[in-house]
Amino acid sequence: MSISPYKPPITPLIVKESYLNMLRKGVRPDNRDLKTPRLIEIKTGVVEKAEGSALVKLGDTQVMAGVKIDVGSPFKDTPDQGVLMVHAEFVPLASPLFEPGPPDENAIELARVVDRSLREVNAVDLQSLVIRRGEKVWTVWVDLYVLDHNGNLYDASMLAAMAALLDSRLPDYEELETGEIVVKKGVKGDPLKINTRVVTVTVAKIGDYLVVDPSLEEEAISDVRLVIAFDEKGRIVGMQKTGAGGLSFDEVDRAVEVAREASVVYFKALEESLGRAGG
Amino acid sequence: MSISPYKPPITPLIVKESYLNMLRKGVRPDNRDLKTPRLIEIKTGVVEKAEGSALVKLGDTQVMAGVKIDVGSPFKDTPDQGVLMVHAEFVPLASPLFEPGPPDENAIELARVVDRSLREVNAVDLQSLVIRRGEKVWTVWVDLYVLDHNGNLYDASMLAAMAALLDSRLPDYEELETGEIVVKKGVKGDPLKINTRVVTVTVAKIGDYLVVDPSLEEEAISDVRLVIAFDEKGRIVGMQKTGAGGLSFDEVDRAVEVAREASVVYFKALEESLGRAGG
Amino acid sequence: MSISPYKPPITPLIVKESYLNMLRKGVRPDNRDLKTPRLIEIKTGVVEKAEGSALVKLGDTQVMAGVKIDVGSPFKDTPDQGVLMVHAEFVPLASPLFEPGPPDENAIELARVVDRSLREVNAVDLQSLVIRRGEKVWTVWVDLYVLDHNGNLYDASMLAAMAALLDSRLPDYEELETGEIVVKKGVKGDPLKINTRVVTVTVAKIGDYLVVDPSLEEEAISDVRLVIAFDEKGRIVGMQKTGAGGLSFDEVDRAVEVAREASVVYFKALEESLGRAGG
Amino acid sequence: MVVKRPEGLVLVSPEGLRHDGRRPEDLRPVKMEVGVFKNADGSALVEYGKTRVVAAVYGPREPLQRFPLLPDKATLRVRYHMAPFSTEERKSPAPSRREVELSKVIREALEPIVLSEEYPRTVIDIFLEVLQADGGTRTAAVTAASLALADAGVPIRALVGGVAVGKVDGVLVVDIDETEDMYGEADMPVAAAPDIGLITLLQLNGVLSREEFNRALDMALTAITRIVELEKRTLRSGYVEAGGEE
Amino acid sequence: MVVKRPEGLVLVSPEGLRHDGRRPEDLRPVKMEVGVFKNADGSALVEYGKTRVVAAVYGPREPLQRFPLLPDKATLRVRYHMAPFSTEERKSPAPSRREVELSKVIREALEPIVLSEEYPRTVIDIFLEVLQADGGTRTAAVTAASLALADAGVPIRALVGGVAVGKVDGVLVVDIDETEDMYGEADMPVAAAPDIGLITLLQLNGVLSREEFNRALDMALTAITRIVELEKRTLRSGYVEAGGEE
Amino acid sequence: MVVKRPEGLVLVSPEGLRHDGRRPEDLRPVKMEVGVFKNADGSALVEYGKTRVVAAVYGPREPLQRFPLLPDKATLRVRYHMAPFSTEERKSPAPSRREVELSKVIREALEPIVLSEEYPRTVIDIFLEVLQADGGTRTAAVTAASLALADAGVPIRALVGGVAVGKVDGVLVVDIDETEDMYGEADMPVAAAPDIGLITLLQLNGVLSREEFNRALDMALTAITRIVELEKRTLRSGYVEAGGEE
Repeated sequence: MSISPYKPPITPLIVKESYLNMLRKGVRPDNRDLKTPRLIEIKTGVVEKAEGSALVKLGDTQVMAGVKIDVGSPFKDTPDQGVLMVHAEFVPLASPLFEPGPPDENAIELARVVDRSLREVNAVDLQSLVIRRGEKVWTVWVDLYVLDHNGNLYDASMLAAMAALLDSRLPDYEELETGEIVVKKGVKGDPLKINTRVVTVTVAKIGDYLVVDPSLEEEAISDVRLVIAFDEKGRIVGMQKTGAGGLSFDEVDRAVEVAREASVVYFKALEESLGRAGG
Repeated sequence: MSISPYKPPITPLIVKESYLNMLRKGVRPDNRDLKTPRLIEIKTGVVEKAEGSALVKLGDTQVMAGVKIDVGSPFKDTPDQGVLMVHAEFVPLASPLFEPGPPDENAIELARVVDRSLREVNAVDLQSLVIRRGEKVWTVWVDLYVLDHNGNLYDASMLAAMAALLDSRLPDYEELETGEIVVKKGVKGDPLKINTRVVTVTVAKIGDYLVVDPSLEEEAISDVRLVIAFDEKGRIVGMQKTGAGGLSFDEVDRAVEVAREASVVYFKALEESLGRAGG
Repeated sequence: MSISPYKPPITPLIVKESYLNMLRKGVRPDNRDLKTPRLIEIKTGVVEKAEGSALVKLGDTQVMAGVKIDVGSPFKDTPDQGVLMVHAEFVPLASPLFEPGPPDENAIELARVVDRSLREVNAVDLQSLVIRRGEKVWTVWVDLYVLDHNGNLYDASMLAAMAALLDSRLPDYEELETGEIVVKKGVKGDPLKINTRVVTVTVAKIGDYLVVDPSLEEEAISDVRLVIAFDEKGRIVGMQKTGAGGLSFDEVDRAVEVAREASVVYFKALEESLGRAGG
Repeated sequence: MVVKRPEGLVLVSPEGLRHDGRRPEDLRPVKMEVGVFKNADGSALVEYGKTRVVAAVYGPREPLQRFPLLPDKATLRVRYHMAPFSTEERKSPAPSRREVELSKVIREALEPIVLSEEYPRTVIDIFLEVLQADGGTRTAAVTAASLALADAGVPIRALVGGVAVGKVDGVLVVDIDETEDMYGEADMPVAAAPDIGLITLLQLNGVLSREEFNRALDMALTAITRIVELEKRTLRSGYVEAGGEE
Repeated sequence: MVVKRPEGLVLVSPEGLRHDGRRPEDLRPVKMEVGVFKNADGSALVEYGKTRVVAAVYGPREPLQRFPLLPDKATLRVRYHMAPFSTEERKSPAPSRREVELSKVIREALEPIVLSEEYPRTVIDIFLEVLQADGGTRTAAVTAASLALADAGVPIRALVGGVAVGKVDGVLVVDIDETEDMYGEADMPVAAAPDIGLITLLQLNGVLSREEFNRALDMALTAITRIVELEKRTLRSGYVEAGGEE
Repeated sequence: MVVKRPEGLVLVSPEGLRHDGRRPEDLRPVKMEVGVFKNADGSALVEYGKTRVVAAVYGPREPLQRFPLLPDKATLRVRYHMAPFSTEERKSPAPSRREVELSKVIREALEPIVLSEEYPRTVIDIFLEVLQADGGTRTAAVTAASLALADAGVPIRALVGGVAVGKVDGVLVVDIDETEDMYGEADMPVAAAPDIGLITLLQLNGVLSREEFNRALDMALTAITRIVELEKRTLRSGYVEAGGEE
């Protein structure tokens, strides 16, 4: 059951008014214009025990992603593909409003949007994850761990997932005569095959304005956000309206436009993080 | 832990008194006499994707039953029998008093009473459900879905279960050389083998009166009901006292008597629904 | 999440004061000195259907332990060992403060301390539980059932676990040609192989005093307890500080000393219970 | 469900004796004891043969965790629960669907006899633990609850007792054990308060003709009358053992 | 994810017809009915082809169990749930992650149209049950919720309706069914209130170019306009069936 | 439990050095940092070698969901939790029995040092996340909690620190890592507040003689004294790295 949230961080009307006054002049409290994401910092290899990992800071928002790769069984209807699982935890560490417990609808929605955006373009080459057709495949777990929630968990989580996947190496293994697959602990094998990179760009509607990469304060006075996933060619590979409001056709169109521009910034940050890791 | 219910739909004492006055004259608010069930409407084949289904209206009470049949493993101590599972959901749609969540004690009790009434007479011929002895059998899931609760869920649910089972066809399948059983989606095979039909008749005690097929209002002023299952030969094949009251030996005896009479009405309604389905 | 307990059975300060006055004279309300456990009663074979069982009374505290032994699979990293599982239930029968539900942190902590104390010395000879290496082993379930909580569940539970294990016999079984293991119901085979006996001794700190085997009232005015496990040779084979307080190095040292003395009393009670069972 | 009977198992001998030597109308050896726990306000142990159940009653009291109480009477809370080691195969301690149903059925067997009107806005907790299960656990549990309620001083209309009647190889038999339940044709658990002529629990799993049903119910009520007599003796002396023969 | 298409399955024929004979812009046969349940304050049945969803609305009311209510408006509670027998393989009745997400997405599709400011400190419950799933269940659920809200007399800004547009073998098609969803390239569920020009649900699973996306959204809004017209007719006459052709 | 040691693994060399080159009394390289998160009232990162734990403190505050608060002091709520990617095999995010126990043990290690009497009817939340586990996670967590409490300005009696002493191939060694824990004979986690001479966490898994136990406890207290010194430096400068050698 989904329930209208009780305690959205409430911002008095007057704050919203003064905020809209700023937007009218084309700036935001943190001096950004409406189309520019916050400062992006991507660090990979932050969990040596994981097959891949990344810590992303998007402004003050921090999300860690860890990739674990285990031997598993394929799904019955896709015997020639590995398995990709995306899971998100909003641990109570990250916000005064998060509580311990199983993932709530927000965490589930986030994980499923990231999952679909990766899956629809086969970003992780699932065909390359077959060990023995129909029997043994690699299962790739992407765990998103929100450490500090200061707005726009979508874009930060997608960046973290993507960077961690790009950082990942399959485990090395041996096949016993019995057919059993024995993973060699701590020995890393080939890089995980990534077919294309994907980012999401979140656009929040505040009053009549559309702002990219909303901060926590901006999310508080916005009642609808559009999360748009792009691949490297600029194609739309996923979308999710989230929040209790609505959008006009025209607003959707404008949101896609500004989001596509911002996606370039995210792709560039991803690319730079790889450079550093390789260096 | 079972807890005295907090909010039984409370009927003021005066309502009960005036109701008892009616009973004294042998009639009920909906013009029935004490021994007659409400109008029965049975429609089968209402869920094309299920192996069998039925929608039962008993007065304003609506219960849907769906039968799904999958390949499964037999229980260890009955390698030569298929598996029958009965499950009931009181979805919140059906009553202002139902809440989302796993089945509560009322839903569990209902499912178990229906299950035992079917099981004790081997109504579904479990021996006919063996695909490969000790290894592969058909598992028959009967899911009872209460859509509108206006009293006497027992009789309506049992009718729905029975009608859905009578409507059911085993899936067609192929056995691969590897021994795997592949179900052919959408292709229906033989009818499910039913050994005997079963109905339950619920008798509620109100004051000193026994009434058959109680409505929601009648359940509210009754504190004990006796649910009695019969097979087509009129044998008693199950019984459950439910509710916080008690019965004398004599009351039990009279309840069995009126229930047996009413069971004929239910069997007739079942028979007629089959005629229609076949026509 | 662990939460400071809301309703410890609160003892007014004045009770604590008068209690400390007694301790100063070296006696306790039940006439024990500080180092002596309460009366111990151990009865084995109390559940004929279990592979082993015991009921322990330690003063008014009653704990039952039942041992069930089933055929199972070994853990992957220990193919040549059986499996030992310890589980504790604080059923609501046992205390006005226990509530129905899955084991809380206290029950889990108790089970895990008992488990580790047994495991670390291989008290149950796990190597002797292999039926077919890497495939079939005996799984030994020790279920601790607290029936009446009047203080010091640790020592009573450990005694019950140990006595029940000493009372246990492996089931007799047959190996079919198919390799399947069929347990012969009701037929008991060899005694479970026990390498060494273990007891725990709980020492509570009240004011500056250390008392052995605290009663419920003593636990209420103590904020820290040290549970120390010993094997028959007097070696320390486990330890757990429990409760919200702290201890000095010197207090730990004294606690170990008095505990070791009391362990002899527990071992003697265990030995006597065996004599009786054999008689 | 038809479970294949082990070879050589005879449930009713040509002489009319049951697999454990009892006659059809015999109870198993019965043991009852009250005051078996210190913490509980009332407690009892009941054995029907190898079936062993303990009961504890707390209350009338305020519940530990606030929840909506009834304004006109005490709220009964009943938990029927089986110890993991009570059954042939280890039972998971999480409540099964069967335990959920039986907790309700037992609560509803006790509601008619507890004078709950005397304690509005309170809770009476009745906790039942099956320590060993060999058939008839729910009826032994009702008997144990009856004793524990009386032991706790909770005002009741009458004592209640329970027994299961079965049909085994065509013969109606009293107080069936697990073997008779498993391989028999019908199992009918009954609880009643004979002093006020009230049947408070009645279930039937299996097939009976109208005549068999009436006869079975009659046998149950006779046995329950004897059980309630034993309850009374137990409440006087604290402890009773009986061979079970009538 | 790529699921291998069964041999012989043609999703779009050379003539531009879909596997069930529809043209790209055709809806499946639509059926709508209100007042289908007695207990609920408002209720509706909606069918898009074999997809069948029922909705019930309770409220504005006090919730059964106390929980913190909003001081300035009604709290919406929405549950999207699938019957175990609604899918190819039996679905466990416990809510799946998918159901949790869709309950939220549907709630957020309804929040903009319900005048919840009029009922502070109350709850409006909207329960959606998928009785048969053949693609487009969430959008049919939005349509059913819209009807049930109106049937319950809950004040709303405008009726809302939903439909999924897909891309199948390179062709954009309206109201995709399960087969088209499974073997197609994109699935875009949309809900909107055409009378106030508001898109209230928008998801995309799959790959679309910028131009395709705009075209798909356009097709969705056209279809939704028709669906909302059918809703209006249903609210007048209680029941409507339509071929779905435009 | 005896897990077979991989061939060639030498835990203590003839020269008395450990498998990673440390001497028995050496800590692993230690890293501490405070103020690592913006939202939390206090936060810290602690690394013991590859073991990496973050802590956040919220409070004293009112809890989000009402629950019975203590009238005479603050309620401590402590959650020790492992990230799914922190371990060799992916850990399910649902709290394990181990995590339940450790949350309690860590809470009870902090209760004696927090001046909770100063904030009755409030909650102090301490959330601990293990980001990488290589032995000693609970003791690193106590250290991180101590730093985060101080960083949050929660009044405390004294700083507390933790370390695990182990017995490996017969030798007592400080700050054991996962390998030493797995193939060693004993693991004894200890937490203490050296400034007030109080041991607040003490567990032992394994076998020790009386003399070994006292020596091990002594080694732990010496190491903890050094750890608490590093905590103090960290609180002054925000960040500290240390080789771990004494």
